[in-house]
Amino acid sequence: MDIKLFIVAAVIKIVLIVFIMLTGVAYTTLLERKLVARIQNRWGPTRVGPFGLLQPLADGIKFILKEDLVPASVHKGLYIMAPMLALAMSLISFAIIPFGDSIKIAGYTIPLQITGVTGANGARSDINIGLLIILGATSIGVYGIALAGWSSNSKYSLLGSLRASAQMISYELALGLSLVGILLLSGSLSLREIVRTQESTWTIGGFNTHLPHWYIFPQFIAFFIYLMAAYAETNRIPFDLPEAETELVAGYHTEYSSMKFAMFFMAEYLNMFTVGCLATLLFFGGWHGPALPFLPPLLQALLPLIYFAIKVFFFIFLYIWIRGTLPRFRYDQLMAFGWKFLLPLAIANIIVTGLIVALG
Amino acid sequence: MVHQILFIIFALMCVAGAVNLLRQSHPINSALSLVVVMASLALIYLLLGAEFLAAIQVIVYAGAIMVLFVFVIMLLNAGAEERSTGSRIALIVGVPGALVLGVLVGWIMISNNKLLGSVAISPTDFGETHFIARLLFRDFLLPFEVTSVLILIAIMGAVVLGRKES
Amino acid sequence: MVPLSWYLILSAVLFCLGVLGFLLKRNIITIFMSIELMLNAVNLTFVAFANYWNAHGGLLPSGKPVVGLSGHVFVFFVMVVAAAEAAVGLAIIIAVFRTRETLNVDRVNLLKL
Amino acid sequence: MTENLHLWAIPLLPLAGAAINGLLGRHFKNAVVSTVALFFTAMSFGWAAWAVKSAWPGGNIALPHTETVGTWIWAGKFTVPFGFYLDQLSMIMVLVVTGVGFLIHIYSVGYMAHEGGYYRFFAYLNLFMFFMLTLVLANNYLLMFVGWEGVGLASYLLIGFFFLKDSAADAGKKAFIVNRIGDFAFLIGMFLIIQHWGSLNYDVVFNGVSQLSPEAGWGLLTAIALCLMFGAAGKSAQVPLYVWLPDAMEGPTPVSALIHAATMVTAGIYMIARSNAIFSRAPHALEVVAIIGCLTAIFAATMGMAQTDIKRVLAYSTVSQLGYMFLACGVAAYSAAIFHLMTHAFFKALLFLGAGSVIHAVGGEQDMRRMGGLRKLIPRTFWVVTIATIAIAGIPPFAGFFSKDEILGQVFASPHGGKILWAVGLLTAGLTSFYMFRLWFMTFFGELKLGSVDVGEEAHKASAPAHAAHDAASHAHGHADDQSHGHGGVHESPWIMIAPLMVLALFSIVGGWVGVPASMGGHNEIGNFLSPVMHASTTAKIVAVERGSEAAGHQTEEPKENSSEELMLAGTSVLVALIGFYFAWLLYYKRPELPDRITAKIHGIYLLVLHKYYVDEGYGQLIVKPLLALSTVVFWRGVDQGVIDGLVNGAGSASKGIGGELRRIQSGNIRSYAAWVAIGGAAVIAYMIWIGVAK
Repeated sequence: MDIKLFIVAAVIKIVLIVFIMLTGVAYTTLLERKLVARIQNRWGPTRVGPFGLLQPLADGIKFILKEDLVPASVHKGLYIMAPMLALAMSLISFAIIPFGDSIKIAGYTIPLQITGVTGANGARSDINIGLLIILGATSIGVYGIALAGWSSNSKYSLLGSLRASAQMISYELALGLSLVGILLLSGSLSLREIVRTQESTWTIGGFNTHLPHWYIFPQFIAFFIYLMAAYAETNRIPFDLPEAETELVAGYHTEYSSMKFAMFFMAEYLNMFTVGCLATLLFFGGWHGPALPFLPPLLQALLPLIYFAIKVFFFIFLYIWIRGTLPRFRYDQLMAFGWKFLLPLAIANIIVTGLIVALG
Repeated sequence: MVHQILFIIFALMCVAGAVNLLRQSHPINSALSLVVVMASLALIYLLLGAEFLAAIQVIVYAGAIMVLFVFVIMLLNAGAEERSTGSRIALIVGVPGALVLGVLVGWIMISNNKLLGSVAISPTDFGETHFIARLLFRDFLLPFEVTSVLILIAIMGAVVLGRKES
Repeated sequence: MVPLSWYLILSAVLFCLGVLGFLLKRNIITIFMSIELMLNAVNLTFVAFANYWNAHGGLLPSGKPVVGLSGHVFVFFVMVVAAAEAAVGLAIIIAVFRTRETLNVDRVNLLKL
Repeated sequence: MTENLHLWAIPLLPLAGAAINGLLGRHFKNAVVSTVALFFTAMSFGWAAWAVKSAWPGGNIALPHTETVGTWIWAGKFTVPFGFYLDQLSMIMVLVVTGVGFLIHIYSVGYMAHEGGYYRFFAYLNLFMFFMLTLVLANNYLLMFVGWEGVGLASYLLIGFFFLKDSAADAGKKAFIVNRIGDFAFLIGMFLIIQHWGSLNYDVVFNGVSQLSPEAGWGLLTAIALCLMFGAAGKSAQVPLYVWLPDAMEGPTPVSALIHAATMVTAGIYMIARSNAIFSRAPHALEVVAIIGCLTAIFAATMGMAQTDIKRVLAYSTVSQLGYMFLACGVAAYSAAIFHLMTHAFFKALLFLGAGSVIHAVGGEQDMRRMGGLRKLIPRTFWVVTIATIAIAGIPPFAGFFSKDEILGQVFASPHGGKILWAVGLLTAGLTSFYMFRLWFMTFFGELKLGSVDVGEEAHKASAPAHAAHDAASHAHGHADDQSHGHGGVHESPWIMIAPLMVLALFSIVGGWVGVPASMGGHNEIGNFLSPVMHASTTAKIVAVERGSEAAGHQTEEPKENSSEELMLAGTSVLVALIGFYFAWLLYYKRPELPDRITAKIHGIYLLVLHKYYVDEGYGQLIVKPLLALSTVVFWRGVDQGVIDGLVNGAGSASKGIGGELRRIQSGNIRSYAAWVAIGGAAVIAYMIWIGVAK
């Protein structure tokens, strides 16, 4: 694949994906409000536009137009840098994530992945340490929150950011370890490769179960761990202690307002997307789904993307659902859960998986 | 050519970060400068074909160790550095020593430039995770296990040290 | 093609900056970071030489061929050790701070807490 | 040599006892302590008896029998083994040491029953046994020296057993220090031996010596012999080093009996007898030995006459008898010396134990002037002491007669200056008889004056302060005894104390019969038994050969020709003993007022004798004081304070000064340290460039 074509395609893909993601974030907030409202037997936003559909737009405009307050005693440079860092790191992950295999446009086979390339023989490939890069981006993302809290020069913010850093460092271990089982089964760190290994169906002892070859089946424990850890990583209920309203006002972004606050907000929702995407890619076969030959060719071509979107939507839905139903952990419970339950469980899972892989 | 330009960019980022580490008086700025150095080094590792190392450089160094530093700085609420003069020797002896050290090593490298040859972006899959894994879990299995014990001991030591005396 | 010496010079420069940091900084955490900087500088030489040996081959004094990737393994170990060091070192710093209420090494010049 | 006798067990058994009692004894009951001590001593005695029986001449074990357990020192060609040596001489010594030692252990159980530090006493006693047996059984001089020093240590510990008493502690130190002087000479003698024969093993040394012919003048052998003799003089309390022994009576009485009468003090005699090969080839040294022995005998005897402390009388008696043995050695009559050593061990142990029994009976009183009339009160003690007194006085057929007669006969027959030595020996025998019967009469006859009589100001005026202190101290000891007994009445000692006395009494009677000379119808078995050890059995012969043919002829004919002469000599000595008895009877029984009159008349001489010829004072003035002054002025103030302290202080202040400068490097500031590391690193790199490692 030509380097120029790659760059052009990449730029187009970046613009598209950023636009889609940010729009997605906006509408996820609406979805959340609506859903939570339904769970709580309310209506949620209904006034702006039909069914309140224009509400996100209104919110966006409000964020942009609001006065950008910078408190006097903050560490200014870091105060400004922190939300950008958070947003940037959550966006970087999408450079690695493959949303689908590829599409053919004007004779070119374009992989549906920013960093994906099509080789000379037509085979698509991507970064061979993709998963690690996502983990790295996540771990760098911690700085955004930590620095935000610290530079705000406010008790609530500092406490929130301290909680956030400790929590994210702790759960990153469980998160990383929960993925090792997948790596053992797939034998690759490349996301595209991992998805490729989930194409077929599970056969046990020569018997075709017709179950898709998704890793959720053998790795359901890992999936559970991953989900718990990911929720903690994204600071969502029931692990939203860094921004626990009842204790810390708003946690690390207490002192933020206007667009800077919106960046944190977007970063959080983008991280939810990342988690959803990763869960889809690693456990649910990515863009694979039942082939539907009766559909028109255009839809056929977009089918993988639709499957992918449906799966991700499921996770987003789960997030919101859980938010609407579960209470918040206490901090020591959070730490104990992470260190004393998830971590040993993840290690046990690795051992069992490793044994199974090693013994065939 | 591209390779060289990339190297120079990243190297400059590295050196700038390191110099900034020295220049900043507030430890958190120094810490962030060090994160920049490490991230740039990760990029240089990529230039050297060490993808796996680049990834764990980011995850472990920048993402874990430096977060720990930042965490401690925040915990202790460390302020800007005091300009105390506790050690004149460090200035009189140490700084020239360090400079001489750098100049000497640099001079050796420059004078032996031909002998050392040059490095290309590896065309092979050199540095792939598989190969490192094979080395690590076969040829270097014992050191690997020993380091894991070391880590365990370090954890326990940190817990003991960090515990408040009752 | 980048000459190997560039990497090594970069490494030396970083190392010397680390040494200077150790010499000039007063904050014990910053000094600790200088140590990390030095470790990183050394790691760079490991990786550079790993690549070099992988490309050029060569024999060890014992007659065995050089395994270029060994350099990577060493970097890995250095990282592990650095992590351990950071854990213990920062715990020590916290302990020191608790008793002496300062992070200035010029004030921590007795061999006791 | 086929059979292994495990001789090492003989000394090690008491060591085991000492270890058990010494380390754990504090928590034991007295019964356990004594059981342990007695058991190991008895085992040792049994083992020794078995070994002697197995190795008895004529059996299938060739004598001397050597057993080497291991190598102790291995330095180049010079090796010192842990070797044990059994021959006729060590057989006798082993049996005497273990046998008498065992009896005295039994006795101590009764005697020490009420003393503090019971376990300590028995641990020391067992320790002593270990060292004494090592001394006796060693097959080389160095191992013997270990035993030699060890018994000195045990002696020191036991003399100072009542260490809370200053006088006891001082006496212990005195014994130790005086012995050191002798040991020094012994060491030099050993060095000379090593230099010339490269070994300290008896067989090697004596083989080497036997290649040499006797020395006419003063040469190497004489030097070695004199050094060894001086060492022996220290251990065996000879002039001029005898001063420690009387003071050693500060120790408990069983200790005096075992160590300072029966065994340890005879170590010197044993050593000379063991080294007879050397001595016999050094006639000048022999002469010195004879003269020293003779002097010691007569001096100690005269000193013994004036003492009033029962144990001191016995102490001087011991010194005097040791002098006899030295005298015997000096005329090359080693067998006679060993014979007398053996009989002396019996009757002197008996005397001491008897005296202990008396002291025990009268509640700690040691002054004979306060005793008297004890014959009726403690009859059993009386009888055994009577036997011992007769034995030491040299009245036939008791043991002392034969051995003393043997010595006197040999002295008389000795070709060089024998007659004078004999005359002095005879006089000593008379004196011995006198002071022993004096003791006997004063103790057992007359009136019991315990506590009732003011024991003359005379004694107190006359006593040197040290003596007074000693008296007071022994009173204190007695007082402790008193309290523990709960009553002040005179009482016979328990059977556990009397039984050993009985056994010793038996040996005091029959012990001499093994050496009945030919002239009296005997065969002098002991002389014959020992003859293989005394390398040239008639050692005098060698000397005589050198001195002239006339003496040689005399020697060869001796047995028959001299039998009548020998009988005459024996008669003379018996007569002298009886004269001694007569005077004792006259002065201390018939007319008890006489002694005071006599002493008043010869007051000067009496005081001189009472004060032991002022030897202690003389040593004090002549040796101790100048030495002290020299040490104080030259060595302490000059050398020690000036030079050594100066050097040390100089070194100290120099290091302090340098350190004061250098400590600036150790500022405690980590950045400074880093600076040194950095400059060091730069220096290393620069050096490497310079030598071309990195071009």
